[in-house]
Amino acid sequence: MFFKRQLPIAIAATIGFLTLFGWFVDEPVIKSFVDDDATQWFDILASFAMFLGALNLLKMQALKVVKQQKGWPYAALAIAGFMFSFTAGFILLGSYNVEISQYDDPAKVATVLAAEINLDQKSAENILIAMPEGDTYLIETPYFTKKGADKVVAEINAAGGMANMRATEWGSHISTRGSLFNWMFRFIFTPLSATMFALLAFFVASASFRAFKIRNFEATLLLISGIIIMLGRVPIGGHISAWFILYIVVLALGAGVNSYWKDRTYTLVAVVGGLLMVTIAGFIMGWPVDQPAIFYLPVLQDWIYNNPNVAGARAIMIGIGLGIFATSIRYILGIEKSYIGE
Amino acid sequence: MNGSEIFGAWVAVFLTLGIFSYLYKDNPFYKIAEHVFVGVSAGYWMAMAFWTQVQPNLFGRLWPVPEGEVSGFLMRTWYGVYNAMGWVLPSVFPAGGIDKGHGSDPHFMYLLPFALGIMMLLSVASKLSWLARMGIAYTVGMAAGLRAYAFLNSNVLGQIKGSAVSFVDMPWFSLTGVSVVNNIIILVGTVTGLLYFYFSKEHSGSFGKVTRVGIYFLMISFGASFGFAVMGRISLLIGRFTDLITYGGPTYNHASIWVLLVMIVLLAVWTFKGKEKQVG
Amino acid sequence: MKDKQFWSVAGTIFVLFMIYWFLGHPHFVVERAVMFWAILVVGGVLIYSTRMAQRGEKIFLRSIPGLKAVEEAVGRSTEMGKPVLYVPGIMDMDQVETVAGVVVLGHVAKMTARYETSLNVPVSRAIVMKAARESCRESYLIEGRPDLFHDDMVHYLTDDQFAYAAGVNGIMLREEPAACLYMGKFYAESLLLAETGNSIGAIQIAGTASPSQIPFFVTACDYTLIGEEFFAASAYLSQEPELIGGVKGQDYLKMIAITMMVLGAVINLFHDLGWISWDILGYLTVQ
Amino acid sequence: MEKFLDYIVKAGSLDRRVIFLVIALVVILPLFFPLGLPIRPTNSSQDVYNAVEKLKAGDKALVSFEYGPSTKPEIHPMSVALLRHLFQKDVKVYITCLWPDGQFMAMEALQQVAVNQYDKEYGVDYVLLGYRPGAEAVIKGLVSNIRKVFTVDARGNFLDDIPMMKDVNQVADFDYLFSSSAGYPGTVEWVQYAADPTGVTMSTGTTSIQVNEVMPYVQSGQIVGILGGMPGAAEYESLIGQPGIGTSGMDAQSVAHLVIVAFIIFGNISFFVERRRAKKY
Repeated sequence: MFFKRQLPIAIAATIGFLTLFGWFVDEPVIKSFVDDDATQWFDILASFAMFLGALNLLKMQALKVVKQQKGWPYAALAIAGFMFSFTAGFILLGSYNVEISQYDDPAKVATVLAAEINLDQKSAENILIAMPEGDTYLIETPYFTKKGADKVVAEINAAGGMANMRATEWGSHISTRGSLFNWMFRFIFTPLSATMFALLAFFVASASFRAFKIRNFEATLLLISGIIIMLGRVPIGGHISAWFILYIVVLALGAGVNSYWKDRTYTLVAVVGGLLMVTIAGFIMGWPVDQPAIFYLPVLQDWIYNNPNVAGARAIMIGIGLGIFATSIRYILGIEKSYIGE
Repeated sequence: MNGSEIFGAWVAVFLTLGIFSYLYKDNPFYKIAEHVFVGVSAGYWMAMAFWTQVQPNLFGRLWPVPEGEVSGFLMRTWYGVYNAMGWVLPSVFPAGGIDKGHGSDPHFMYLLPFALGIMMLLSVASKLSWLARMGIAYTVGMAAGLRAYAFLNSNVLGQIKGSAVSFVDMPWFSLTGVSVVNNIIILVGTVTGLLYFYFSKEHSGSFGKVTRVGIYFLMISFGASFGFAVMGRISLLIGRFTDLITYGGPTYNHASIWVLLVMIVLLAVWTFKGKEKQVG
Repeated sequence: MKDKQFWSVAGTIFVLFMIYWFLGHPHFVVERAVMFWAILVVGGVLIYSTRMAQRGEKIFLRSIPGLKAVEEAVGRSTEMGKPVLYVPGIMDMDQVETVAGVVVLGHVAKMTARYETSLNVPVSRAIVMKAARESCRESYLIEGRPDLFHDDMVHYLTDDQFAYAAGVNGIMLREEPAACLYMGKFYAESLLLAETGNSIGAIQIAGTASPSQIPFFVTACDYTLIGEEFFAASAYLSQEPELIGGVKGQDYLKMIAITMMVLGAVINLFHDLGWISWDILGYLTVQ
Repeated sequence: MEKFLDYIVKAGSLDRRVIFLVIALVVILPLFFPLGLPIRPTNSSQDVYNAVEKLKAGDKALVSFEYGPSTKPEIHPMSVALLRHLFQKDVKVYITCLWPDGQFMAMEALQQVAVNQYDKEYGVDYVLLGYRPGAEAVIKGLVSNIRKVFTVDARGNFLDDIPMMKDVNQVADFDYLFSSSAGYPGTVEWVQYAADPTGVTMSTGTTSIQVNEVMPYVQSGQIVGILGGMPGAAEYESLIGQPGIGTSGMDAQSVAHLVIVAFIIFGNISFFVERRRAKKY
């Protein structure tokens, strides 16, 4: 029972306590442990957690295939997808470069080179001649298989040049253009994760139409401030004249007066009077697009964004900050034990 | 534009339109793309975690390249284990040790996180699931220590300092810059917003009115987040369509157009066959 | 001054630190002294209020509308014979919101055990799966229905955010749950889930502290536990003295924060007007 | 009138796919027929520009990439514009990534700006340190000692062999810090574990959705300026006078926003009509 319960809590409490009060200690030994080694251990365990996630996925999908549950061919596809990215990550390098260091007769070597980088013979020769002394020329697109690269190296050597095959080192193959892993990232991982996110634009649009309703005053405030921010921050917002917004405000006030006093004459007076006043003021000031500034969307948006919005966001942030501090303290004191399922 | 780029463009277009086909309805193309994504992303996370942390910073510290000949029984067995693993996986354990700049003698202290990590992997087997607790306890404990300080410092103290606004040598009101009225709004909004999250008193009577003002400030802030969120989503859609348009160009043999047509035809057939099954 | 033990411990810590301080406080990062005291005071308030709750003192906490809806939602699913879908967010156990999500899950699991409703919990992190599974197993045990619990009630989909959202959408479309509960830390996939939940006509209750996702949950869900209400919810549902004490403690801290803000503004005003020389903002160092 | 109201209520529950089609067209058409609307920078983008303008040649800037392909359209234009501005001023650029995908984004941006446009030399003008898992623990490690987190850079070279890494040991040695972030770990963690403890000037570029979460830091001065989403990127591009992919998306962005606002208004009108009719019967 000690291993299953007391030990984990003891580990969490000690490392939590050390990390929290490590901020205040500048004694070299403790400081270097807390700031460097402890964080490195955390990073190592974080990577093992990713491994664990992948293994669990495999187990889940494999069970689905073994038990022939509904949709098992797709689970098999997921496993195939995993196998492919595992191969690209650990087994098949997919990027073998050919490097030419010297040559006796540029013309002969150029014939081989031209075929490889699909250029005409003459320009291939210029590349070789332009190669500075002691430097090497690397054929830009790597070869997928080791055999392919070795073949080209043999041909160049046969043509009197001196070339060798340089495989990308394991580990940095992730970040070299042309490796299979890099290809997988650009043409499989990127379109999939980018498109999943882009789907949301469609859902936001359909939700705007069907889900975002003014059910009460709070929802009204939310939608109005959302609309002002949306229009104010894009170039088109600058083209909507402040007077247009002023007319809408007058109509909105009219609706408010109507639903509050429920008397037709009051509403009529309010609306007509308001419209008249705005039109007269407009004529006097010559209808400038961005005056009165309070109704010019980009400026109004800036004011909302920098003042009431910051106050609301800060109230939330302080609340959450205290909440997270409280929960973290409960971990360190061993009160909160749900991470081991209690 | 060599072969692998063009083939890659076609794969990318197929997967992009496969995911977009979800908008029509949940169909085989979407399921294919979804499950390829699930599988590939798991392998991707594993490879990145391994090649950027486990191999350089863990194995690199346990088996650095020794200076000169390995001496002593312990070291010889230690590097004997290494060579055995190197025989099995030469790409991960290159001959002679892993040279990632961690000096030349092994950091045996790193056997501890290595052991915790292995225990986490073993916890995949359900009856050994308790093994992961030590690793979880370490990460949860350390995260608690880091976050307790960071959130109290930047999210609470820093914000209190930001809200202790000043009212001197600034205009009464300005739409763009700092002003007395703006600062009052920030102070009042923050205080009333915080009071909305006050749980020790029922929100009724005059206190209810104060928290009502608080929720209004919160709703304006949520409205701003809403506006920003819509803006972000539209930008991402623009990004996807820009890619599709480039892949529709001649250099990629009009990949987008062809794949779109083929998919529409297949989806129509699939739906039609689907209806026939229901009818027949 | 009821809690003798607490005050004696607090007193000794204070005295010990003073001695250490006057002995020249070796290896102490002096610039962070304000933070050191802030941690001790805030930690002290939290511990004091937790102990107050543990002593069984009556603590009043206001009602949260979103929580009563959770009971209604599970009841509705039982009547319609449809499963309850519970999504504990997409982050790992090191996130406090995920832990709160697992606590709320434990309570929901008690209800589904009592009403014999089927529960479906797709997760996106292996460690969350472990914690959620054990939390559900305990709830079904407490309700005396271990037979109803099976391991795959809590199942793992993928670590990746959007593959997970797509997977959960697939489950919603196939099993058409009557109640969808989203409790935890969410990012952009929240709308995907809420929109699909909307389209199958389920009661949706969300709880999250991620400020950027709350607007969507507020507009597309029937109830939303906003930020702290979500943390208070796990205190409510668990009725554990520590958690309720924690909420009470945070209320005290909010009062302290508000007084510090207002006082800070006032003192800062006096300083700017030249009436006093003490510059409070300089003192409130953020290091 | 009654028939007209029937039509509005029926339209209220329009099939989702019609709305999807409308949004698709609204975004594609401006990409083919650009309107060229002028871009007006807000002062939060101006603050970032001024913060970078203050840097002198030879200063050291730490740029951290925390985004992936799923948020690339919003943040990649910012990173490219910022790198252009930094290289224009001959600032030394050090790049770290807290997201695995960030490493690929950084490689692409460097290829486009450092190699093709400004012909900068790797290891002297810019270095790509690469990705390390561990989120905020990585930042805490960098604040205390970079060489514990990174012993080799993304290409496998040892840090000690890289000339520009000489006497650069921790975050405090940098003159400027910029986080292009799309969520967790990202801007919040950089403020909490790097900017606040070390006091290095920090700006950030975030997805639009994260702007609100970070605004209180901007108001309290913990962050100097913020670029918000693709509009923020377009504003920065116009400030440095090099329009790029951010600017080209702005027309589609504007039109799409107008349509979404119209959807919200129309959706609510049909909601009101429906509710008033329900009250009558």
